Amino acid sequence: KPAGGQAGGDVKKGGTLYLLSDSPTQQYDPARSSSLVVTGLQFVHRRLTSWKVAPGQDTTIVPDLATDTGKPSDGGKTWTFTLKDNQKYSDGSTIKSADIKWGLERSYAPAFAGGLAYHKDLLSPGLTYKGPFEGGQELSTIETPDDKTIIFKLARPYGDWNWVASTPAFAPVPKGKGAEANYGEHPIASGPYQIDKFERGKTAEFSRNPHWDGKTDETRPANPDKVIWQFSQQTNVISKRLIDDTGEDKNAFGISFASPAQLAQIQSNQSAKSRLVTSESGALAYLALNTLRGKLTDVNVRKAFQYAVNKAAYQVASAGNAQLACDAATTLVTPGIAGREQFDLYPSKPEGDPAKAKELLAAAGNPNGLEGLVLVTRAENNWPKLAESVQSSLAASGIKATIKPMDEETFTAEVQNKPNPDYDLALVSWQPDIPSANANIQPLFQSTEIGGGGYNTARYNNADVDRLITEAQATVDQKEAAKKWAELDKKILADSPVVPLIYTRNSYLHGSKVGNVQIGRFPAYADYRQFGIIQ
Amino acid sequence: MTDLLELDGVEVSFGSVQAVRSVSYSVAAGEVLAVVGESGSGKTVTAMSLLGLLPSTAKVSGRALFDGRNLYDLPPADLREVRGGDVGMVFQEPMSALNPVFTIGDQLVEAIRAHQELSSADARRRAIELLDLVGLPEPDQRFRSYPHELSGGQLQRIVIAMAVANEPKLLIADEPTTALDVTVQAEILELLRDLRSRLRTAILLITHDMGVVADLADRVVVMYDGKVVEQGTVTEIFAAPKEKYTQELLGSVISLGSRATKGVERALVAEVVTRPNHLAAAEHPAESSVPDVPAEKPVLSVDDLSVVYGGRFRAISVRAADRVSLHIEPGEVLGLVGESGSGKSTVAGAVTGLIRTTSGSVRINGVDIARVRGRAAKALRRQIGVVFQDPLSSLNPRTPVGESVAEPINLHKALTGTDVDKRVASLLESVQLSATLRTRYPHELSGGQRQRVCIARALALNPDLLIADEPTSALDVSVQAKVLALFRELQAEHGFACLFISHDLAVIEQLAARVAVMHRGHVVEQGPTNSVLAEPIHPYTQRLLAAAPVADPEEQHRRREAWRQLA
Amino acid sequence: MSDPLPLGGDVSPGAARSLPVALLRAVRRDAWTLTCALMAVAIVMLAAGADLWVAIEGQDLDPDLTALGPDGLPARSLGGVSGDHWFGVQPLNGIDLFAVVAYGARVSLLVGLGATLLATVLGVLIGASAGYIGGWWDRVVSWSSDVILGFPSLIFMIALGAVAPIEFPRQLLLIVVLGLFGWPRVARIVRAQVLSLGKRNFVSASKVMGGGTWHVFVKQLLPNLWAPIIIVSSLTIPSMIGNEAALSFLGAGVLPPTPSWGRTISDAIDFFETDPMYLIFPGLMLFLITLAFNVVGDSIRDELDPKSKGRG
Amino acid sequence: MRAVKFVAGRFAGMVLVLLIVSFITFVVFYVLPSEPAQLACGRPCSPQALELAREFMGYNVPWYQQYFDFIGGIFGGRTFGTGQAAIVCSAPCFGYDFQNNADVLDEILSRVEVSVSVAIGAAIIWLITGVGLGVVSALKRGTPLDRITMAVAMAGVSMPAYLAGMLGITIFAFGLDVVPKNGYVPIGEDVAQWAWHLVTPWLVLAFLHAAIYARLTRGQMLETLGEDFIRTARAKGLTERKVVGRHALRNVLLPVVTVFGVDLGLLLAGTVITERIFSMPGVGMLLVDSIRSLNLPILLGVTLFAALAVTLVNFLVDLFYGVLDPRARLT
Ligand SMILES: Nc1ncnc2c1ncn2[C@@H]1O[C@H](COP(=O)(O)OP(=O)(O)OP(=O)(O)O)[C@@H](O)[C@H]1O
Ligand SMILES: Nc1ncnc2c1ncn2[C@@H]1O[C@H](COP(=O)(O)OP(=O)(O)OP(=O)(O)O)[C@@H](O)[C@H]1O
Ligand SMILES: [Mg+2]
Ligand SMILES: [Mg+2]
Repeated sequence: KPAGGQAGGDVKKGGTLYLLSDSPTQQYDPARSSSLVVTGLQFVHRRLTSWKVAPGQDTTIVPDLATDTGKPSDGGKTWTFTLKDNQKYSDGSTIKSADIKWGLERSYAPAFAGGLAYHKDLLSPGLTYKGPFEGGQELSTIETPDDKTIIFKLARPYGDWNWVASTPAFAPVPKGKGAEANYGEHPIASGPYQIDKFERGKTAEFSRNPHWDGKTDETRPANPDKVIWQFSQQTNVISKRLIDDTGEDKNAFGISFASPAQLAQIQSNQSAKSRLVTSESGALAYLALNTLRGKLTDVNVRKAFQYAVNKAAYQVASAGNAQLACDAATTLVTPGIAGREQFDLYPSKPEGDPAKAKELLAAAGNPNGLEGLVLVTRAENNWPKLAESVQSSLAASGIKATIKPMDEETFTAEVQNKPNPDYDLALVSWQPDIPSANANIQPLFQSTEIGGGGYNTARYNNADVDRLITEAQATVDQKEAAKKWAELDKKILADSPVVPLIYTRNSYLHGSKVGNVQIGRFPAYADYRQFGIIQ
Repeated sequence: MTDLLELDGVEVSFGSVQAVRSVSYSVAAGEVLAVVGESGSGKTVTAMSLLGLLPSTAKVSGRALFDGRNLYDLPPADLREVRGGDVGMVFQEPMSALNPVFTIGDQLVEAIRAHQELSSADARRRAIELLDLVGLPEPDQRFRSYPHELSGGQLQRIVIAMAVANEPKLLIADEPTTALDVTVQAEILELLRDLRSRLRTAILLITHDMGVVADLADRVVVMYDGKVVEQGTVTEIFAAPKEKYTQELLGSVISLGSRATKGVERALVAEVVTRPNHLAAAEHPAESSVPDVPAEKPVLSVDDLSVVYGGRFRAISVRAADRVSLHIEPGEVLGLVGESGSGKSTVAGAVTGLIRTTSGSVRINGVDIARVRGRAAKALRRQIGVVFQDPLSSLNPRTPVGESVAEPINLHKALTGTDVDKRVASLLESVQLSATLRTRYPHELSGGQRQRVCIARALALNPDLLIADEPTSALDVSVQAKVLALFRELQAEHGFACLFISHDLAVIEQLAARVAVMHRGHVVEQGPTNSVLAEPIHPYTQRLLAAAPVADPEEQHRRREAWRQLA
Repeated sequence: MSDPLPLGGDVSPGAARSLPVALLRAVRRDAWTLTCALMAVAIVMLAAGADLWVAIEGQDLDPDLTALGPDGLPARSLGGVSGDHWFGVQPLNGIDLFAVVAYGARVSLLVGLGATLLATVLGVLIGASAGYIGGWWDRVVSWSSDVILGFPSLIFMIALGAVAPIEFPRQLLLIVVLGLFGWPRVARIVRAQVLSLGKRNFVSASKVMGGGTWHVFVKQLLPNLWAPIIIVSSLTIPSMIGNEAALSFLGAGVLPPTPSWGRTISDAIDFFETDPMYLIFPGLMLFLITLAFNVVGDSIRDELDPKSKGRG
Repeated sequence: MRAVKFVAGRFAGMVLVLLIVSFITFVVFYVLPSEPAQLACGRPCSPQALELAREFMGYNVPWYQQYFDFIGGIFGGRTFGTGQAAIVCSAPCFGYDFQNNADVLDEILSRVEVSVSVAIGAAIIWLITGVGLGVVSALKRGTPLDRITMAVAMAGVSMPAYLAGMLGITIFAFGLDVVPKNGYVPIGEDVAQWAWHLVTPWLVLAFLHAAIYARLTRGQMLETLGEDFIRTARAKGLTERKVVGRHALRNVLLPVVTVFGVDLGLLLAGTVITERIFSMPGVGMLLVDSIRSLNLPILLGVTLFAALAVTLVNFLVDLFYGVLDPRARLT
């Protein structure tokens, strides 16, 4: 039972939790973090709103520091939040609404850029505001009439603002603090833990925040007494340690996803298999078709790709079998997002339908198939192998592509930054930052997101779609908005700018004494908040 | 008298080459046995077989009894005891015999401590004492020198010091004085004699210098073509050689003219004069070189040449040549003689442009050798032939000697194809080498054979100027005579000029028109050969002449007594 | 002239005078060397005739999910080794491993040998000239080799991978890049040897005869440099093959899905506990070719050395 | 005097090398189609945000200007941004790592100990075993011992570092469970633990590198044993051990020392894979992390450090040549 599973036994308060990470550090400066509500940042920082996540259920928004999930007014242009009483920082001082504002202001300072920035353009269009550190200017679109209330005046109506309020920048930073660049290594904690020790490349150690009050914080059971990060670990060694499951590794959780090779190994080890937790679904893996290039400008040619790709081979290449990889994808909005509709515009077997693809290509004037396409992919992890599987299935339909693997950064530069990139196909995946269809669709298909750092890899440019996106974004009513997004989903796929492949499942391995490892429908990450040590 | 060493039917072969055939001779304690003979006749190979030092390609049979034990069957540990302990060995080519990366002091100390339980300080003291004993100047400082910083003669003395370090019962000395000038040679012979009388050390002396044989040996073994052809006491051999080869050998001996040999007497009543074209320094030791005599159209002119070897950290710097001026006219042979370590090779090196001069200039046919570049340099090089003092190291170990001889020909494209082969063959033959040796590598030849290869190479292009540093030091007198004849013949034919460095005054007398004498970096005397050798002015020259041994045991005995008086 | 010395006769065949001759003799002399040489030939044949062998096996480079078990590993034991799949199949896509190894040999040998050759030739020329000429040239060489050694070649490769047009022959690119980054090591060794050799008399002798730099290098120095050159270059081959894989990961190498040993091996390492055959076949090939070249290299060195004739 | 001049010359050369290396790195970096400010842009990233980030990090000026700023920073220090949140990097400023908020120099210096610990220990092991095996196989040429030694050495060179590391950790740390699984203990804290944690990385690195030493030693040894001075040494009655171990070995070391210089120089600058597998936060790991995120300041810093290590070690090696072989003494 891989889906959203719950493993382990009786979790009690206390104990030490080890987090094994392959990256050299973890960002604890809220302004610079892109950590979702459920992962690393939550140990130390709270935010205005939070998510309720549970296996088998859609994720919902719940209050965190605020008493509710925000009151929209002015057709979704103004949002008001009120803070709960008696919430304190690790230094004992009280959390005030001005601190939330300060935290957000800080995020505009160039020195602290780099985190999730969904709020930025809405609060300061064109980023004219440059932060509080030069001349002490305040951000006029945020008002704090008293210590409890905070009012946001948005540039345009935005129905998902309550979700945006759960991004890291909405964590409080005591007003006036945090001017130093390395604030993230010794932040003032609002969450259940404070940072005792922080060594980049090695370790970070957290202990309980004595001033944190569990009663004001429903989403965080905060079970372990201590949390210790171990940075810069080789992923294969992490997985070996977890499979081995001895000593303190019993208390450890590996924060990176298990690779196909590791999955194969875990499958053959009963103990490890029982400690593998796999999400129900996850990031949408897709093949982007550069709609501005050559024959791909023709929608009928693009449609052939929907049948050409062998999603079954992709599943095997990505995780060894369809079960661990997740179902073949047919929609843009990923499972677990409220209001999602399941549909399939191009029905075929997961293995694809090369005959049909050839037929479509021929109909579009390409009886000999396509040649000389460039398929870009990241060189990391098993992306090249995945690309190979796509390439060979395309070849079966007479579409000849050359794989060009690129290093992460050059890939980003090619696909996201260049005005005239040199690729026809790109193999990418997308995990939305908030459980709203908005985050599934807008970043990938709005024409404003082409180049200049945006994620519109298919370079899809449809004025109609752009308009509908703005409309849907402005819709405050969640149900209604969801419907609009579902329509957009179909409308975009009808143009076939991308081929959805799978909703990539994530699998995590943990030590035998780590309990409550669970993954909700969204996000496809383990919910760190629930972790506890089995005693 | 019981025999200390007894060889019985020794045979050595390298593949199909039978180097030594059934050799038998013996040496008694306190006896000096001289082994003489044709170059390449197996003298060295026989000697080396005794201590098991031949390369693994060699097959040795027969018996060599030393103190009653067969050296060929000794277990390794015992053999080690014998090596350097009971038997000391002086190698033929001292310049390659020392490890280039250790100081001579280290190597000497090591030899001492291999067989004597001495503290390192005591061993060092003993080593310095030995260096002093073999007449190395400034032994304290020389102790720290590396082999490449010493002259050929100095190295030879180090090797001798090493061989006698543990006062062996038997000393095998393979051409121990080839690189020494006669004054030093006399001292070394004195040392050997002392060793014999004091410790009853037996000496197996391999040499081609009949003067040395006459001076030191009790008995003589003559080898030819890998066989012993004759043996007897030294007086027997010198007075009545039986074998044809021995007669030929002794017949080839050249001696200083009788006028020159009067040196001893003259040296006892030194006076200083200057004659036309014959200059000599007034003081001894000299403080500056004598000026050059006037030249007409010199092939080589050396002006005010100084070479200073920069000292390493801490080490002294050596002024190896001090304002030396020389010249050579076309077709002229200038003999350069002098004390070992006096700077002869240094001057030769400077003339060839290999050693950077500190000051002064060297011109060949009017061209400054240090300045010339490119095509002109190549053209200039074509006119020069060089024979280095150490034949072994001047041949590429990876190249068969035939190719080495062909190198200058190919380099200057003087000939092509089979003509090259023919030329090489004729060159080899003219230095008395079989053309079949051309495919061999340098280490597969005897010392004299290698030296002849070098001569052949130097002559390959009929140079205008030949610079020859001790070119006949390793040759037995019969071969030497033939080579000298070749020299003269070629000179008559091509008229090449030659700077001929040698310590063999007889050879100089025969070959050179003029002589320059060096002592401690200075040219102390130069002039026409006749004049210099017959009427030497400078005290050192006089000593030199006095020290030259003659190939007649009786006569040499008399001269030795006179020399002792002088010392 | 009088009759030359009666002695003579040829010494047991002298040392080999050229590499091919040395190779021939080495192979004749010693069964072990012969085995290794044959092994090298066999692997080269494997590469050259990859199409043929794979056709004989009856496979190709296409994925085959039916060969895989439920966890993505080969369905049959021993990595799927069988009469159909001589080396078994790859996990996760079921491609025939023999085909991968055979075609991979092509890239790996071409790049490994080509880059080694380039690095060695450059290294020997540059190193020998630096040691022999000395002075400013030596310093320039030392500096540039320091620059290359200290240079973060990785980012250079990344840049290259990103800039190189996709049509550019990648094998050539790899050979050039690996060769250019590989010469300093060889050059330093050769330079050190030449520094010491250059002071020997036989080199001086050649100079005095009028031998130019090139002549001295070819005739005097080179024959004395073979030992280190052979050793360093035969050891460079595997690292070049490995580097090719590293570069491929950075996008500067051969483009996937073209197989190469380096890439197959690094893919396979992650499977070494679950599907060891995946690693063993290409890994063994790399080991064998390395061993073969080194053993043969050593024997050639021995044959070229006139002094170490007659083994034992 | 000559020595002073010599050292001064080499020092100038070293500075030149560093300048060239940094310059090339800069150029290459700008040839790269990358956007270094992208990471500081956040998600979603708008063109304005990107421009702001570029300006703050100093990437908004032409690359040569950036290079001069970089060089200037080494002597005069730099300040990024203005106002209260400005970042001051005092001289010598080798750049500032925005991704990790660290002074590049501090960042590197804090990791040098690890890399040096890994490198030196491994180097000593492989030098001793490599040369030792080389001598043995030279003396036992053609015997099974020679061949086995050779085969083991070949296994070492033909094995990817990553595989060797994984095998090492699998066998020693997981299988036998005798050594720690990973991590680094500073030598100042506990010497025994320091060594204990480093044993496996040392052995792994030594295994990978020893082959070339063994083979070079073997070849050179065979060559040297044919020299005349070896005969002299034997004639002195020295034990075979001394003849080989002293007289021959010393002449063999020249190429060995050369390779050692290259290897050690590179290793001091970090052993990427070993450091990662054994979680040793050394310079190599820093470099890889910075390459993965194209972190130019760190990249430049590490590059300069690597170049410095290489030039320094090679300089020492050059000096050492003179000691090993007096004929090769530098002039
Ligand atoms: N590279 C060097 N470094 C220091 N001193 C040196 C060097 N080469 C030679 N010498 C010294 O210079 C002096 C002259 O040496 P040179 O070789 O010219 O003597 P030589 O006259 O040829 O002697 P011999 O007849 O013994 O060969 C000697 O004292 C020698 O020790
Ligand atoms: N390693 C070898 N391989 C083959 N032949 C050799 C080898 N060493 C010596 N010879 C040959 O053996 C013969 C005897 O050499 P040896 O060195 O004993 O001569 P020698 O009497 O000492 O002559 P010289 O007076 O010239 O030194 C020579 O013809 C020589 O070419
Ligand atoms: Mg001899
Ligand atoms: Mg001399």
